[in-house]
Amino acid sequence: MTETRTFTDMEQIICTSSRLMNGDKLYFTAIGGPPLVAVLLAKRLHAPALAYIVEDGTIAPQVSLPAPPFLIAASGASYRAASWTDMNTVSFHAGLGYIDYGVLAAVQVDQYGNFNSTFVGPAYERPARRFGGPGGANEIASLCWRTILMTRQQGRKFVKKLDFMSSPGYLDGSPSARERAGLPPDTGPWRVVTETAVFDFDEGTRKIRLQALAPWATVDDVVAEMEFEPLVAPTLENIDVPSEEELAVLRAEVDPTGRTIRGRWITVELEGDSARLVEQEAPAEGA
Amino acid sequence: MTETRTFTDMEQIICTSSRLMNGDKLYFTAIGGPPLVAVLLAKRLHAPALAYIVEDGTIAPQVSLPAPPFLIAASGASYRAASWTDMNTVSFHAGLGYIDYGVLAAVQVDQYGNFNSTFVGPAYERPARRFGGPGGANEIASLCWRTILMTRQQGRKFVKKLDFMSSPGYLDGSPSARERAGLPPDTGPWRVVTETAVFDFDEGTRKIRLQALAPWATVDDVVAEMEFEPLVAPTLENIDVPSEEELAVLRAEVDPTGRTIRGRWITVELEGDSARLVEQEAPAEGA
Amino acid sequence: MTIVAEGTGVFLAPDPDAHRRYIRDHKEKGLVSKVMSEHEAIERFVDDGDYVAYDCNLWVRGPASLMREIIRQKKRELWIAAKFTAHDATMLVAAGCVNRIDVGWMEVGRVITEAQAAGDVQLFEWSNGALAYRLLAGSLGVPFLPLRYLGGTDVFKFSGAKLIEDPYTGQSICLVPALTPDVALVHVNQCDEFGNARIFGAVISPVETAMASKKLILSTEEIVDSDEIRRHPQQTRIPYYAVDAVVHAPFGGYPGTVPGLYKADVEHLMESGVAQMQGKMDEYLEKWVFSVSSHQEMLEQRVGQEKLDTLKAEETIKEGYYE
Amino acid sequence: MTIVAEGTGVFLAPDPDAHRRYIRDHKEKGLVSKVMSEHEAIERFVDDGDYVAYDCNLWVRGPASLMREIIRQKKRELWIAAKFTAHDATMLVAAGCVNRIDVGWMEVGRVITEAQAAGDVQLFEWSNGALAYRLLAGSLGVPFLPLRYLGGTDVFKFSGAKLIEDPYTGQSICLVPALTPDVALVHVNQCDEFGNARIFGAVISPVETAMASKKLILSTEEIVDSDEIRRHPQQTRIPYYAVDAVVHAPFGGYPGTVPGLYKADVEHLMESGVAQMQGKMDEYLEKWVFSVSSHQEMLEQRVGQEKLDTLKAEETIKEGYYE
Repeated sequence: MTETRTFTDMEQIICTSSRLMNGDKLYFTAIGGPPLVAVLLAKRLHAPALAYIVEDGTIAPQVSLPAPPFLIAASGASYRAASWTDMNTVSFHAGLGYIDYGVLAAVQVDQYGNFNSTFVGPAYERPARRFGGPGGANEIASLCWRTILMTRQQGRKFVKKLDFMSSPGYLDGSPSARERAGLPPDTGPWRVVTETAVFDFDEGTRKIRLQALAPWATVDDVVAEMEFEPLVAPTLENIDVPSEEELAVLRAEVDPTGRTIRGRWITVELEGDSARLVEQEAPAEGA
Repeated sequence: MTETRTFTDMEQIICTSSRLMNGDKLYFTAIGGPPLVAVLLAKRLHAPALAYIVEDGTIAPQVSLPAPPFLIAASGASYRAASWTDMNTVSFHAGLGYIDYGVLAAVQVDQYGNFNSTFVGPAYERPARRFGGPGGANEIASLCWRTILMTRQQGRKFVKKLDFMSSPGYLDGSPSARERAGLPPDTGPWRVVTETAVFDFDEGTRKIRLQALAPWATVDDVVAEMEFEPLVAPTLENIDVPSEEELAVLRAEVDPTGRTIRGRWITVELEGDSARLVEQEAPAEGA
Repeated sequence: MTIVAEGTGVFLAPDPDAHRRYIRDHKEKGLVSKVMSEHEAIERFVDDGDYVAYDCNLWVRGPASLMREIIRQKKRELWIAAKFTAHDATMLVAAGCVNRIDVGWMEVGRVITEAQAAGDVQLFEWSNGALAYRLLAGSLGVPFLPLRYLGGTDVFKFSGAKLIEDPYTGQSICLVPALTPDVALVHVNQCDEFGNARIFGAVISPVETAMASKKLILSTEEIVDSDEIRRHPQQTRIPYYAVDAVVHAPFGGYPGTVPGLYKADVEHLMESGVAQMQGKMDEYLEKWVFSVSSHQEMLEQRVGQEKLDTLKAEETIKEGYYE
Repeated sequence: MTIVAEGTGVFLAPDPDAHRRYIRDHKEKGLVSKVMSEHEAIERFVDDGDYVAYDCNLWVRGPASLMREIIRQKKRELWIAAKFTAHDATMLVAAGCVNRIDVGWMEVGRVITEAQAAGDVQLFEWSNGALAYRLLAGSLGVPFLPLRYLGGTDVFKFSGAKLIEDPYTGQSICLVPALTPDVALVHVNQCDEFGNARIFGAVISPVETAMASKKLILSTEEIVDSDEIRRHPQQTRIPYYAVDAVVHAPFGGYPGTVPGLYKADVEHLMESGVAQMQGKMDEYLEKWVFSVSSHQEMLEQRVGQEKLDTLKAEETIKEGYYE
């Protein structure tokens, strides 16, 4: 019995990330985009008790689905929250150690999980492309116990050297580098999720390490889309492709306008646990 | 036409203090006792628009008179406030320079307007009498632009050396002593009010200076009740004894239980602007 | 960035990292009920030697019933922050529960003076504002905060404050260490079973106290449905994930007031004042704490329904609290 | 207490003493009406060269009408804190009003990129949280606050933060300078004529922004009676004595939302996004700002009553805001 399934790279990233989330943990998510969509998907499907806080001071809302369009500027985003506070207050909760996981998107990631959301290009004053800035990512990546990063598997995203380090991973990778920089100990990036891979970080060297692989991709496929050679775990876990249920919920309920889940299309043929790539779009410029 | 009037030392202190207050200024008062009573009297009689904040975060309440008994633990104390906040918030407003006057009571005052509300006696560990502590007086005396201090005219209250400096006046009196100690510039004690005198502070030396005198007391009377010799202004202003209206309002409306206004009785005979002492009770021990 | 002067007082040293680890390892992030008896809450979450913080007790919305339970369970060697409090410290010292007090303002009489002279209790000098601000620092997760007072006074000398040269302005400024109590006792108007709590009225620093502390016990006049809490999220001042215990305690602030709900029992406050002046705190504690097994029993057998009804009826101001 | 590292960014230097003097000399402590037109408020209280702070503009409860008036009055050389904002910065830069931006997060496109390349605008790197926290420092009246992030990153290097050895724990910790803007623009749900203001919903940092700033302009959806304000003192988030101007501005957050009252005009937000991508911001500004004399005229002539009615009708969630 084979089955064909078609999804976007971003849908894969979102589904993989959402499966990393549990109902008895507390999450701090960027206010929109893939991180929030992944959290909403987890909450809708397998972790209804999951609680999350958002930079705007909303604590543990219960967004009613289908999500309203333009969630960032909609009262639906903070509906039936446990508490409405402010930006400083939720940062303090993170600083006090209440928040288990930060969930963030990155433009560029380096081998220590440091990441960039400020600009790409040769020089600060003349960026090839300027982005919005770290937003809340610097504090989230510093203060939450663990960080989940979401990005696409592309060479220009996994770089040897960031054009700008907006937010901290393990900095230069040396022992206690984060502590010496004033960040709380025992924190740092935990997983980096792409459409073909999940990375964790080696405990000794704090270097990024390939930990799981999409069934339709090889280690070489992944490494080909990185500027540097990652560590590879002795045994790689398997990443499930988005299920029909996940895709249905994503498309109809969590992101009905499709603004976040859009991306390049991937079609695979499923047979048991394995999947064979049938077709994939080329990455769009600047995606 | 002579008239006889009888009032307590504390009633005189409260009336004199309240007359120093204006409706277009903002006051920070201790939450109970003579400072609050003086503020309420001013608000009731000549400065209805006067706004004050209290340590418990109440901003500009409109206490309906007669005041409820035990005002410190009564909802009447924060009735119809402009805002209910918290202790830190009102301190910040004082720190930002919003509060014109602090109004406080003191157990001991020295020649630079430093004061004690912690203990009297030979040694910290073995106080002759222990008091509640500075409460909010340290921050009020540090952060408001000007401080009005209320105390009785007694030798043991105007001392050469405080047993404990709970709250700052001009510290050692040297130029910029407050600034060197980390306090905001251009702040400090402004008036010290007793039953027989009002003191201000000499601009050059920052030493306490007799500035006004009750009509039934002499400079010698005042100085006799101080451990040190104060400066004396070239011209002394006259302190009016409590008016019948003031006393009526104080006793019937502002402090109907009499807990704050009680003290030693003073009877004077009034004739025009002058007043002759008829009789006064001896000070009670520990008052 | 020079340290110009330092106080010599003993203080609970800030350790934000240890605090974070405690929070990570002990706090429940799921929605689980934390409702329990006052006995269980104090037994589980107050240990001998703990630093205990609370607000404005025995006057306004204080955790009076929880404090009596601490006395009933004979907790020992506690360290308290006495900021803006009535004779709580007196009761706790008389009962032998407390041997260290950070002083902002407290009602003081012979019990504390004698205990201090006997070396049974040590006092450390701060101010109301400085203690509230130290708790703010604790609730921000930082080890210290700068402030523009304390300096120059004996309070500074007897405290744990430091005077430094500000690296931004070059001027002198004080630093005070964060206060992160072991346990906070906070009395609230309403909360749900998970601990999402509402507090009505002007306050001292219940939110800072709650968030700065490792363990957090709420007593509440009323347990309300969580759906009701979520219909008005702006009223939630303390989020559930910080809360370890929810104790249903109507009249929990007695003999103090809960504004909008019941008046303070001035008669009782006088009785305790007289007891302390006459050296009869043992009798007072026996009557109001030890001879009853719980807050509920105290209300029924010592206060009586009639008095409770009167205190409620006489609190005629509801505006801003319950309407 | 060593300084281990320092950022090299330009920043508005904290000067709490100058701030205090300004407050002392300029704020009205009496209860006087501050109601005035948006024209008068911006003319009187925004000067060329001012540092202007606001929150979340063009998305949620932003001071959008006040910002358009700033553009209309052609204010120049402003410095803004772009924290958690949409394309405000783009509009202000396109209009030539702003030449310095402290960046937390802002929507960025060719307008800002080109202005940066041309040297017309300088960006300084912070984060949303760091800017909100710097405003908190400003609102506390202190020159700096410690925080446990920024360190180690390029944001730190490009900022005005310092890494010091904490005198309490001996560990590394960042300090950030207080931010005390010249003027704050804050859009609120309700206030009285004196400025006592209510804000409903989760917020970025309107209270910190208001209290940290020298001058404070409120725009408000509704002016309510002061007696009504005083019946619910807990709802007052900004006290009257901090407020310099009250501008009655129904739909003042347009095209953003005021939760509970009206939805964001997504169509308009798209229009401005497209205008900036196509290099047509001049046309956009002409249509929405310069060709109308006031916010009221913009609502009437450019938005239209029908659209306004729809935005109101579609905001069906009132719970927690207005009920």
